[in-house]
Amino acid sequence: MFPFSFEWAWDIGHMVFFGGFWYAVSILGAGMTFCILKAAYDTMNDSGDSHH
Amino acid sequence: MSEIENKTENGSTESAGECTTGDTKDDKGLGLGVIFFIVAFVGCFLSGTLLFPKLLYSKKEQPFNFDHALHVGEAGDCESCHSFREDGSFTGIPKLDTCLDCHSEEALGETDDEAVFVEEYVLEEKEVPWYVYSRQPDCVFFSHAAHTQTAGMDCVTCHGHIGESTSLKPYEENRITGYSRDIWGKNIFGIKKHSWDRMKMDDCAECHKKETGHKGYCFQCHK
Amino acid sequence: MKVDRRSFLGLGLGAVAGVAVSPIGMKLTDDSSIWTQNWPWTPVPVDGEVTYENSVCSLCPGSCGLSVRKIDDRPVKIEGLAEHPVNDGGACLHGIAGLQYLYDPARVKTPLKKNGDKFEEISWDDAIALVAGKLADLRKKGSPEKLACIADKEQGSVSGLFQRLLKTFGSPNFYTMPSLESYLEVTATALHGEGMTIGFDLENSDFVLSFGSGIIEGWGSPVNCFKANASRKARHAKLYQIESRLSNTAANADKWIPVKPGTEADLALGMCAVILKNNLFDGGATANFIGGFNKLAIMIQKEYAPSKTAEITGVKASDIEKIATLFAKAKMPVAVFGKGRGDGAQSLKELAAVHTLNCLVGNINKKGGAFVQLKSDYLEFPDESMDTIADAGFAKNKTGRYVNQLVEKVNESSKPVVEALFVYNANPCYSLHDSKSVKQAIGKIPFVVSFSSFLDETAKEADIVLPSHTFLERLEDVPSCAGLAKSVVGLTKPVIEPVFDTKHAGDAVILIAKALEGSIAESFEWETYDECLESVAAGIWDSLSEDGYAIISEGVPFGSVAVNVSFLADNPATVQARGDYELTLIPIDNMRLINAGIAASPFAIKTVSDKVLKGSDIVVEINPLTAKGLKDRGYATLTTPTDTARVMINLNEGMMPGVIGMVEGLGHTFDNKYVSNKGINVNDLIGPVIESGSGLDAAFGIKVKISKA
Amino acid sequence: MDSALIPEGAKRCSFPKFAIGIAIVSAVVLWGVFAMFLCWFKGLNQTNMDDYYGFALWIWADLAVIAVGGGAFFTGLLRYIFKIDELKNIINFAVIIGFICYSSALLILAIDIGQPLRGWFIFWHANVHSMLTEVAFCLSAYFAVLTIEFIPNILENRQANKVPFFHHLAHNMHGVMAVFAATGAFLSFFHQGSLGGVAGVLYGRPFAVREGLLIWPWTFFLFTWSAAAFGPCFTLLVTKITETVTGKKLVKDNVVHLLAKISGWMIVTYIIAKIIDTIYWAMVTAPSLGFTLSHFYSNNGFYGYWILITEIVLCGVVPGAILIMKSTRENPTLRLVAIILGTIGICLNRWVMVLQIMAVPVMSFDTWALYFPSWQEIATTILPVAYGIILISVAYRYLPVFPQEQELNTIEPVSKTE
Amino acid sequence: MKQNNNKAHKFGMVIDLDKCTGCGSCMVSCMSENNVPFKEDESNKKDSITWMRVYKLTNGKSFPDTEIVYMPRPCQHCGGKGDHGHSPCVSVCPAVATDYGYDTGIVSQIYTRCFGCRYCMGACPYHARYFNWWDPKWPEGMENYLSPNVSPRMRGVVEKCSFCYHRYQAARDTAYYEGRDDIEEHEYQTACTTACPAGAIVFGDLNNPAHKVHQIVKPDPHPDPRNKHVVGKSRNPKVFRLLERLGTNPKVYYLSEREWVRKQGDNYLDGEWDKIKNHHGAASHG
Repeated sequence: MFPFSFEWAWDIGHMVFFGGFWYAVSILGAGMTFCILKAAYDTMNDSGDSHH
Repeated sequence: MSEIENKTENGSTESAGECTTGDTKDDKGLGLGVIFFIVAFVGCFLSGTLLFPKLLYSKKEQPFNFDHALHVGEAGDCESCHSFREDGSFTGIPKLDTCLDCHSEEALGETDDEAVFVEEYVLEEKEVPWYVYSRQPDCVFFSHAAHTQTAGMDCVTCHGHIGESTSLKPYEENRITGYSRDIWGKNIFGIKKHSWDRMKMDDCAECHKKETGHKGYCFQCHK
Repeated sequence: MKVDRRSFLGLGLGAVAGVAVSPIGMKLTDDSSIWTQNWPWTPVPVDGEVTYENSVCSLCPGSCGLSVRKIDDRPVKIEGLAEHPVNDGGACLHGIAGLQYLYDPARVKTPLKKNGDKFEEISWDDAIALVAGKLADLRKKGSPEKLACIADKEQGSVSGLFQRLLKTFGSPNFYTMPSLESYLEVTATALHGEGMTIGFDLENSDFVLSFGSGIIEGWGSPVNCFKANASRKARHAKLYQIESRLSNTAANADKWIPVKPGTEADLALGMCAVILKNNLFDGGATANFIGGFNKLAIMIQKEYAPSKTAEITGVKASDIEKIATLFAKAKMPVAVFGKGRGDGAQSLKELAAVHTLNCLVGNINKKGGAFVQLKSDYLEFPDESMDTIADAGFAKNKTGRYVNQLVEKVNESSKPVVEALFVYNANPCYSLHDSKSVKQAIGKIPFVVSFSSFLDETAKEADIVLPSHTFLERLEDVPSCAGLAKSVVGLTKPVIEPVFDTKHAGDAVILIAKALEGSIAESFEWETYDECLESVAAGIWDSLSEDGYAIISEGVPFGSVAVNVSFLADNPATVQARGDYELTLIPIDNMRLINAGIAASPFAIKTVSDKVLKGSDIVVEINPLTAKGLKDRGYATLTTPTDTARVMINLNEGMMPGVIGMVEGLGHTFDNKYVSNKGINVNDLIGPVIESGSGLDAAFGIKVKISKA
Repeated sequence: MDSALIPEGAKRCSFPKFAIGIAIVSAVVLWGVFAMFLCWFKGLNQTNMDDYYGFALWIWADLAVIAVGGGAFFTGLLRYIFKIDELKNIINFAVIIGFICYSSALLILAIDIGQPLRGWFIFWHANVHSMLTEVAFCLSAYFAVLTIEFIPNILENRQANKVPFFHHLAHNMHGVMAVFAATGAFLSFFHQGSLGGVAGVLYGRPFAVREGLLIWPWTFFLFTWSAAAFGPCFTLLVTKITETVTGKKLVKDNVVHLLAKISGWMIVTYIIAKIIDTIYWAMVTAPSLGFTLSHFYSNNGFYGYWILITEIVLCGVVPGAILIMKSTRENPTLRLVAIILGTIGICLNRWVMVLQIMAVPVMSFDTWALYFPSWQEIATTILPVAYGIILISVAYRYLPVFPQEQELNTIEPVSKTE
Repeated sequence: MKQNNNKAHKFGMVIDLDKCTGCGSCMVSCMSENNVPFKEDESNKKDSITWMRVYKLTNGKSFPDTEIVYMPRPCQHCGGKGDHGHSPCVSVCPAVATDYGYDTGIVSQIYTRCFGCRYCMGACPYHARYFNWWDPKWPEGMENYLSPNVSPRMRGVVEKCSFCYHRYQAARDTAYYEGRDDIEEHEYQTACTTACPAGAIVFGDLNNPAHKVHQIVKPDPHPDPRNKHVVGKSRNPKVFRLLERLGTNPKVYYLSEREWVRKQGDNYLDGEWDKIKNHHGAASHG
């Protein structure tokens, strides 16, 4: 799963498979991090009535 | 989550909303939250790192102390006691018979430990129930011959400088797995500095990869 | 500073984050999976030094050499011993599974005494004193002949000790269970004279004509026979199998000749007729015939002409002629008898008829033929000292000729004909026909002592059980005399200290003898059995102890022997199966089961096909033509004149129509869930049929009715 | 009692009535949970699986729920990537159904493996050449996507949405949902396919093996395509059931018709591909290994040609035809028949691709293996259904799942509670 | 190390079905060598663990033309398509709990790695893989005969024949200790081979022309011209492999004089056998 785990090999199979996987995971991670941070920012800067 | 409760309690959702917004601006409250966060974080992290291993491992004292340094001095080398059998298998911890090659019912030295050895084991003809620090689980096959005879490795690479020790450290057993702590390594994060700090599969594989170019197939190390 | 919810939130989040960053999660995940890899209830075998010890198997008369692998003091694996004269490397599954007998928790762990319906544990001293006391009473009453003993065999020192005890006690009533050896002797005695026995040179014969002998199903010395059979192709030798079922031997043979069950004797005589008619016999050999060769020749030609034989046996006349001719013209032919394993019921007519084929073609004591010679006796017991009671008792007639007659007499008589019975290495309550009546007979005997390692069917009926060592815990001579061309004695050696509080049966006998005092004790001068063996086997002891075996005789015996044909010349009647039903039930021998006293091991039972045993149901083989409405894997009820049983059906094209086959060796009732209460004992369904003239139980099967259950 | 949580303006049944309904279904859940613990503590001997039937009811259930859960990824793909805006009215529900399906699949997998505590080895010691590894990775990653897609809907709960952070979070997540949906579609494509690959790569099993493109056997593509085709059928079916149970119209007809039409065309294209695949396999692949088609459909008590015909014609061609024709598609009864048949068809396909593969003898002297699941297997397979019912009920009651609900069910103002 | 090189072993087996008596010694020897457990009822053969299973084959004819033959079936240690090491079971294992040893040709495994998904069992057409549906339990005291050379498997994992790899390890240990490079043919023999009373099983290195197994099988090093996935077809017309056409490339070969037995080794369309039956590796390469 990781380059340091026992089964890892720097071969095409691992790179394609885990390339795809980590790519997807990082998009999800980045997307969620963005949303959460932005939500926190929005909450901080909320005037309190913009949405109510 | 707590906000929801709060609002429900208050009944009036509108006012509760305002109240919450007001709280957000309360720097003191936030500061306290942060302090609590940090305290809890540090507390839990430290207990996970320091206290947890104490709980996870039980300490067991060896039947009596054994002075490796002294014995190596007398016998010459590791192989004198930790020997191979004729079929190439490894004896591991010596049996009482091996000890009796030198020892007898008369103590050779003057230590209390030897007195215990003679009285409780030699005279009773009982094997010493040593705890083995480097005992691998049942699923592991390990050929000492392949490593020391053919590959020419020394004992220290895996076992460290136990041969130079004068006393035996307590044996620490993982309460869940029953493994010796030396397999995972002293460091709870699994970080190692020396080749003998850890005896997990990855450590075998690392060396195999380096020395043979291949980590090996299942049965090479498993049975 | 106000501690509010937010603080708690901070505390909670901090704790979660702190734990998450700490190694707890990673370590617990790893450790929990490692825990599953080392479940405390999964045993971890202890490692140690590997050593090998040689011994000999005594589970069957085959007497194969064994190599026992040990880890320190612990035997862990049994294998065949390479270069042993009997088996040279291979071993049968029962021997290999020997350790399952050794460590079986169902073994009798200490002497037992029956109290009402239950057994209670007693000490060895008490047990021996009790047995000796009962026997002493019997002697005091002046009827020592009412002590009987049933053992597995006559040969060997332990059997010798039992015989010696009976003799010095004053009883002629020593019996053995029917076995291939006993039939070989019965045949040899009838045809060649007292003290002779027969062996077959299967390893060298180029034409083996087997009358139902399970050459690869446990007949004789199984592994030796397997090897002889396996080398057949390389030797260009042929095997013709005459049998009513496509057994493994039949399947492996060059030709399978299906025959109506129980007519093998007629077929053999039919073949004799062809040989006689076409002058294919060996003139020189027939010169040795005594007891009326001409009478025999005339009778055979008259009664067993091919067409007539064909009618009786169901084998085509042309086939009979062809096979008889092939047999007579082969260079080194041998006709083999003893159906199945050779230890089931056999008629002397069949044994003699088949052996007459050997005698006719003149292959006696020739390479690849049948070897007729004196029984080897390698043991030399010192002379017994007999007191007057012993002399008087021993001089009396035996209660019955064979064990089945003993059983019959006990059951028939209102007075106790047997007051005390020893049973050693035998399980008559399981192995003899109509086991119910055998149990009844044993029950009538006031004092029964069993020398068994297991609480088997007979031991359960005993009053005292004196548990004996398994073959892995004892020293003993094991003669191999199961129809082999050579005669070998092996030495079983203890490979481990006794696991339970058991004794060598030989030691137990010596202790009983000593407790009986007087002349009996004098006849047992040895302190231990081991000492006894070394002295009585002194002639071969060096070889036994050094090589683990001693070869008593090897190679083609010298000289010709007389052939007495008087038994056959009278044309004794062929034994018929009991009952009036349409179909015939025959027992099947299966290499993976044991039909002697002991049950097959859990491993052996595990290998048994689900077409033999399914759950606790026994599966019978039947030809689809005979089965009529019965479905494969369906249930049916078998009814014989003796008993009825519920069975599962296996439609099998390898079964002769009209015949139903049921495996032997199932239906044990030991207290061992891995091997017992599986299927039924075929001997429950078959009643004995005594052959007039020989006195043998010759019930090859029984008539049976089958109906849907 | 719980009115503060119910979406504003929505009418829901009384809480006691709701609670009783939930309690009844919960009893079923408990039964399943009991069976699940039996399997965990006593091991898989609680099932009727054996060495011939190592893959059985559970794997079928896994494949089936994932296939019918395919409606989520496909609807998401259409809504967020192809911008078919009408589908926003059903996307929430499709996501919830998908969430239920995938969480159920993961739960069943956790019961199905012999060593649940070592289940993480599939990730840690991954063998990238195994289709099952691909399944595990994509499945869990896609489950994460579904969770992400589900979260905004949860945060739209009347009370949750009042928390500014949650409100903003939901808002922001909506904003980047297309990215998540695209990732989800990518992951879904691979795991639906690799589930097909699980069977297709078994070259020791002539009933399963297929040729293919590079490392992917044809079943890889067929599975993806069929999940996309039949998934929406299931979404529509559950919507229909929900409408029936609640007695309310929840999604407008034009939305239903659109999704049905898309599904119909997908089914038709899929079934053509499936027929070609079947013919090629029957005429070329299997015979090259020494098997005739009849070998796979005779000499046993269950698997006959009927299963092939039912799967392809009755539950493939027929629903496809109904859904592509406007007149039949817009006939509520026929449409219902079609989506039911379609759902059965996809489940039957997964059954064949798991259980029949195990049943067919391969060695010439081997025999057909038939099997009937134990009650523990059945209970744990029903468990997710019951759990799904509960989750849908709760979601429907407390979340604004159907944007068109209020419009379609103009109701008298709700009296203020408490 | 990825590909078979000349130095690598390729351990294989040839079983003479004409010699096999169906006695079951191989099964029991295997079970006792490898700590295989047993349970109360083993008559359901679909959940009974016997690494070596002996099948009974019949020619399907009716009395009295019926014939039977016994076929012992250990793990076939498939080399996979083209003999590249992608055995049906190895390539599907999601956790690399089983792999192909390119140095021995043995399909090896780690029981403690297996998490019991059973995909390998689904992939194996020979039913050579067995799942531990139950905890292995020995009657009290019987665990004393367990061998330390093979670890007992826990409930919930798959196991199979290993060609007694521990015997190979032990032989190699001796060789290492004695300073030898390699082991002799007789030093490494499986438990079933040594147990067989009929001598029907021959075991050794298929790559080594000095070994008996090579001499009987005469494996064709070239791919079968009719099926490029098949490598190592025997050039002995009496020798066949099970399901050879699938391209699994087993290392267990069978020998029989009887045509009907050889035919049952694989599946054939009507009339196909008559065309194919005399076609052997040697024919295509002279």
